[in-house]
Amino acid sequence: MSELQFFAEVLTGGLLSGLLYALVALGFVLIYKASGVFNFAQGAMVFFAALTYVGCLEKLPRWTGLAADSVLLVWLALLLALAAMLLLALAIERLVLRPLVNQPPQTLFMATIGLAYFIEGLAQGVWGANVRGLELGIQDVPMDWVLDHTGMIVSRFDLFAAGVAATLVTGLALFFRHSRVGRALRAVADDHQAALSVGIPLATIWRIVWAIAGFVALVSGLIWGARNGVQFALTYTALKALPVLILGGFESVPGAIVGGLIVGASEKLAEVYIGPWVGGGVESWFPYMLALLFLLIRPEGLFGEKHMDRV
Amino acid sequence: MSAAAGAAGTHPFPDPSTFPRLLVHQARVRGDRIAMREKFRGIWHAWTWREVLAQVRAMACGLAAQGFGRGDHLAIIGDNRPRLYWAIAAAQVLGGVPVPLYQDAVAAEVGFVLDNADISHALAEDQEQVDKLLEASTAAARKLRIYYDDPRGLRGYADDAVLSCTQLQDAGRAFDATHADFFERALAAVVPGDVAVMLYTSGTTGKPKGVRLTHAALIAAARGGVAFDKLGPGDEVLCYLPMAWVGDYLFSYAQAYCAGFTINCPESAAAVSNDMREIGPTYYFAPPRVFENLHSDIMLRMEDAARVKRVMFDYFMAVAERCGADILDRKPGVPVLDRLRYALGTLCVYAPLRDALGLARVRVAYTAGAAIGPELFRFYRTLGINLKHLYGSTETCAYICLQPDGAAKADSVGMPAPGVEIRIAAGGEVLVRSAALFQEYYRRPDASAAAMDAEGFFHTGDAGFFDADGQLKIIDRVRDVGRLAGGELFAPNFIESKLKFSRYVKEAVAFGDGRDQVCAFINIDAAAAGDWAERRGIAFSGYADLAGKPQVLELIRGCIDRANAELAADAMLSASQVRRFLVLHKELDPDDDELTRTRKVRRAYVEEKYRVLVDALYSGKTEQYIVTPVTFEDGRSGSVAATLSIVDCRAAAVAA
Amino acid sequence: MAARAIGPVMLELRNIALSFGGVQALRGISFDVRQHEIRAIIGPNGAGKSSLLNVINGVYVPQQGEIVFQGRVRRRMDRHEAARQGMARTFQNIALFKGMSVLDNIMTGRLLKMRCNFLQQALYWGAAQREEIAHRARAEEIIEFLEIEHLRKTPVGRLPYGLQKRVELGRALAAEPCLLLLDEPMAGMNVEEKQDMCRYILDVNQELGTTVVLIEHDMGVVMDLSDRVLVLDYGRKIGDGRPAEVRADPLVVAAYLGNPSMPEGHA
Amino acid sequence: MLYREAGQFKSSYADDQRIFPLRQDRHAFWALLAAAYVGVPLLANDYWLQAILTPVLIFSLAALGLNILTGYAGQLSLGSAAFMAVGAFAAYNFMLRLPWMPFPLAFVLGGVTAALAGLLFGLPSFRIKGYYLAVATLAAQFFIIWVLTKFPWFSNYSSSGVITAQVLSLAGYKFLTPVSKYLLVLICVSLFALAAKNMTRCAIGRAWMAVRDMDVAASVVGIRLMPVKLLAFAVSSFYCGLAGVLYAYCYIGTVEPEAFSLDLSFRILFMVIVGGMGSILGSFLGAAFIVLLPIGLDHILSALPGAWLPAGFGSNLQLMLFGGLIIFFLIVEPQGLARLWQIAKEKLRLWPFPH
Repeated sequence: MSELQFFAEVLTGGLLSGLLYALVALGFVLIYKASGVFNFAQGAMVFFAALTYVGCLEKLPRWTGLAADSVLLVWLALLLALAAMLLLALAIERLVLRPLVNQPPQTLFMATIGLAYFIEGLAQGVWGANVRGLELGIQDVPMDWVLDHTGMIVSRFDLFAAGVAATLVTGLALFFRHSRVGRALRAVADDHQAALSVGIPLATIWRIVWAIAGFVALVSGLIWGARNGVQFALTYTALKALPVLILGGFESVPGAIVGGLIVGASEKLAEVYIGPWVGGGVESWFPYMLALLFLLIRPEGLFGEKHMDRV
Repeated sequence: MSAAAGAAGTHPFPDPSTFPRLLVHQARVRGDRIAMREKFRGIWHAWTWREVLAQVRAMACGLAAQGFGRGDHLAIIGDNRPRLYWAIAAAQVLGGVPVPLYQDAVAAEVGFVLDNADISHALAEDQEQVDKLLEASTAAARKLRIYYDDPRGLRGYADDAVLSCTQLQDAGRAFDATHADFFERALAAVVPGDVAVMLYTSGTTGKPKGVRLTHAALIAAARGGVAFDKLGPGDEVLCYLPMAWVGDYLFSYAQAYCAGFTINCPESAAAVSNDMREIGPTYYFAPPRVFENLHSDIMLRMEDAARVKRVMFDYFMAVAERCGADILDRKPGVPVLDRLRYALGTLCVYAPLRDALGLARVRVAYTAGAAIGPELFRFYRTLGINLKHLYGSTETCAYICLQPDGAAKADSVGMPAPGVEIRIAAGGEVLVRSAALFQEYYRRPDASAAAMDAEGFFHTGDAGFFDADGQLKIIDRVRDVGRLAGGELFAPNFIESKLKFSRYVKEAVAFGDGRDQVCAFINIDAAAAGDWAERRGIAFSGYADLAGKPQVLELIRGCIDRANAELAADAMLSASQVRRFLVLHKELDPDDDELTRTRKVRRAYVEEKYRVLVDALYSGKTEQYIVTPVTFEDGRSGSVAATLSIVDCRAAAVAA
Repeated sequence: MAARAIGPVMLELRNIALSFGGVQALRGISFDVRQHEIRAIIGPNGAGKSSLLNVINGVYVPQQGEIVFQGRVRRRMDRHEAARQGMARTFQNIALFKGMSVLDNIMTGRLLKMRCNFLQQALYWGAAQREEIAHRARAEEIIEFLEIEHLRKTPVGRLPYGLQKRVELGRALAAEPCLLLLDEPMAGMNVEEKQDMCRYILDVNQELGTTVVLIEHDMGVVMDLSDRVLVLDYGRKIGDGRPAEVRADPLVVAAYLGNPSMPEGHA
Repeated sequence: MLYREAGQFKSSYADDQRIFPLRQDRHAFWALLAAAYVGVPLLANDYWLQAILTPVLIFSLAALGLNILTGYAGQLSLGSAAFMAVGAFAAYNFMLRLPWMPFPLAFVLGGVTAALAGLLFGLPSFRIKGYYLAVATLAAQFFIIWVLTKFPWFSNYSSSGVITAQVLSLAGYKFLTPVSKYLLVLICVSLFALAAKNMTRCAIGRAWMAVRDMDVAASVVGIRLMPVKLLAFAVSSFYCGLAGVLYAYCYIGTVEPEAFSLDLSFRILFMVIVGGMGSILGSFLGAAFIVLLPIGLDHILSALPGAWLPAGFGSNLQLMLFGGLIIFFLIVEPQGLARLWQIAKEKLRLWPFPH
């Protein structure tokens, strides 16, 4: 295999996993746009969603008497996990966001750190802390077609995940462009007063957005879980969404995608090309350092607008 | 200089008999102790007696350099500030007479004094007072040299007749340097018979009179009080009362000079209560109104307290009511359990309360000037505050009667003070003879002669008698005491003060001289009554509206019923119970000439102005329409109209 | 009764232009400020008054023009440099340090004058303590001047609006500035508070000789206080001169037409 | 109620600027110090010293550090534990490689090294603030721990990456007993808490708070934002570093880089939030609360009939409690326990009045 081919292979792998980062980051962006909250608990939500799904899958046969390999079971578990995320979103709006309305952003941020702890404790408390596998029915094997034509190893699973991510992003984009809630959401991002004139109460918008973020978390959780197993480390993986956001800007959906791709690709490349020189494990910090360096050059992110402090 | 004198080992004035000599004496025996403090820019600046002497010396020399000399009058106007007190001493050193003025006097009032006392030098606190003096002196085309304490806003007054105290004192130091012994010689020339201060009495009738008090008289009064209450150098006084009032001169200056205690000048009038807590005076004087306000403030604040705390407060206040005064007076016979309860109450309520009010360290507290409600008086005593009465007037250096420790009571004013001789004249007037009497009314030989009889007794104008305990009891001004149509004694002030013991009654005016029954005008206390109404959900739009509310009238009727019950208990005054009253639609106001500046009712003026209402009271009407001209706070004038209801009261049964 | 004399030009703005995104806030403004004078800037809302003030001390960087201060020509002013050169200011929407007391806010105004390093401060011994006390004394002078003695330990966030404005003035004065920039110092105040504020501004100007540039809506105040008035409208200068001249200027009157904040005489 | 303030007046600014202007507070504070220095060593057993008092003090120091940065200077940091690690490993290496060095110097140098690292990672605060900065500090957290793990030189090529703290000795005295270690920690913490109080009540503290409250106004006043923020980073990291040193030498004894995890950083942040942002006292209260909560929880749970409790119930309950408490405090009392303390004190001073 040529050097270039190897590079292309690593790059493609990175880009594909980058899409997954983008998926998690999408959850952040949605919430940030709608409520100005930097939701540190997004990673915990991913963990919670995946664990709930896996947990339901485990327990359902005993509860319902369905056969362990029934397809219905998967849908039922999915439905239950979705319902749990919806409940979580409602609870968060009622118990955390509403009492903290009009507090400085930093306070809300710290509240979401607390929220992350709470959700993690809750998830493990309910479902147990042991690592579980998650089977989506797609094998993590090379795509034969790609291997045949280019000689590169590209995971079927990665491609599938990328497809899901792309669909989700497109779907959300359409939703926000064309639905009343979507328009209200965009108005909220600009100006809270303007949003009121759209006729949807702010609290409702928040609930919807957090629910959607919960849904996105569920999807990300399923995919990440299927790939690495459902375990606590998922929350750290989800933290990678932070450098993604820095690169892409907090308020930009395309930014989240591009940022995710950059982070995914660069961390893989770094691991492969820099890792051996320093003993490996570069992945754990590389995206953060990259984001840090990037911040020094362009603090407003790739797609953010340069703005002057008005006084 | 004191160092040199000390080294020589001879006391320059073995018997300090004038204020300047007392100052030298204090600087010599306790030169390094604090004589005065002033809160300025957030902290208490202090001057020792030696430093005060140096400051006074500089100021006296400065005044001398400006041409101020023996017999001259120095007007002093402003809040209680150290430099103003130094100016008193500085004027005295030069044989001149300080004339303190009320700081809230208007230019016309200041002008009267400037003319009357022929004043050519004045010391003012700040720009406001300087402007007032300039206005008054310009109006009278009088040449006046003005010195000021606070330079703020005065830089633009580029006039060599207006100098800052700093400039004055700098000039004084230069003068001192070139005139060796001037200060000592001037100081030695002052004799006890010289006039130490001239104070203008407000007077409910006629123009103010300048009361001339000598060093000898004031020192006699001060020493009498100091010995009576065992005041010493460790005591602390907060001086916040007007400097033009004889009480402030006595407590903040004369007694301080005699006993060597420390006086403390608060940061501003608004900061008095805060500064009071900081300093924690040991010797305290306040007119009854201050104690009343403090009391209603305490009650108001406690009403907002949590239930538990309120229950605790009420419980311990009841305990204090039962045994507090006896414990304070060290009377035997208090049950042990009550003593325990009181000790617990001290920990939970009384001590924190005393501390919060700044009264924690008070050893001796006095009130005077008007009647104080017996409940109020007892309230403070049960808290463990040694509140007592004194009785005096400007002409007697505020020194006639004092209540000794352990014999304080609300309805009398005390025993004759040491060295004071009291005689009750045939008409009930209190006559006084002592070393602490005034010299004369300035340029009013007629009035002087009228007030002082051939035997040297001063006619106080107050009617009173000695009670069973040998304490003097004052009922009223002699000239106000009248007779009802039935011949019974009518003492309006006495009745009014009984009415004013209620916190909802701010002012009262009683009528009855020559009439068949007593009727009264009432001014409600806007704050207390307003709060009362708010707590009951009674909506009102302003003072007049509130005053007309039937519920408020009912409230006031309750107050009058209580006062009637007390009057009924007094054989001499039981006929004076209030039978009818109305609540005035506006507050009586000094700006409308209805009150004096010291807030005494101008009885005749009020009766004349509201003639319609008085007639309505006695004609049996149930309401009366009236239009009254008023002056608003910003100086504009207008009129208010209202229809006032007239309410009948029950008379209490007379005790057999 | 003023003892001060208007001196030479101390600050000059030449052809300043500023825009945000596509919005032109200032279009080629030139004007000058003389030593010891009180210079008012007036104009309808959105005329660019605050932007102009922000350009003077470097909060905004103009795209064009130059600023001459104390004889030095600059393309842009640096905020820190402006403070060092003796500029101090207040903001339209009070910019106090909300978590600090009145005293600390005013002390913060004196930071540039404090010399001790952080190690000395950590020890709080000798020089650092002496310095704190010396500066406290100066801060107390300002507190007394502004008559807020009773509030010195109160957190500024708890004060009513008018008093916050006063504290902000205090913080600016604490720097002992030679040029004081005041952005609507009397906005939202009642008559009494306005009178007080006017007195403070006049006192500062007359007793300390401080030059004042102020933005104000109350025409009565402007006419009473200022020596010269600059009128802006839509980022352009439409008038400049003595108060009486400006009020008589037809252009100015036209710009204010229908604007109730410009009645004849006092508002 | 317990306060008697009448007669306590200030006659100089030095008086007014004391740390405890009220006499009663001063007395209470001296009594507390006496108890900590004399009473505790005499009375406390090893469990209390080792498992409770020493860690509470050490984390108070770390919380002080973070409070300076986040509570006073307003710069959010999620990497405090990493700076603790820097301090611990630096002190270890100083003592390892320069054996002549007395340990107090090594401790201070450990702190200084952490301060330098803090300075480095504080540089981005020049351009960014808020969340962005928080992410930058996350970089510090991950990068530093990675460096310490990946380069065996730092742990003197120990096979597991674990370092074992050297025995501390000074002038022949060896700090071996829990009491001696406790006293050592106590001395460090008292000294640096005093220094922190001094800084925060002086010019630099006001500069920090000014930057926190409104940076535009701060710059207009003439504050150079960059040096002020960097100093906050450096001082904060010094405190964290020193806390790390004490953590290694006086508490745990043997540490690995992973001990200084993101979770620990968060716990220190929780101490600051629960204790009170911008309060020296709050750092102590918060540290005590967060250190004692799990211990108390364990005691309660072990007292319950444990059979029916699922495995790991305690640790998950702990997570939920921490999370819930943070949210609770942010909603109910964003200024933390210190503010509650202050309110209680205010009530006592006004007693019997409610306001």
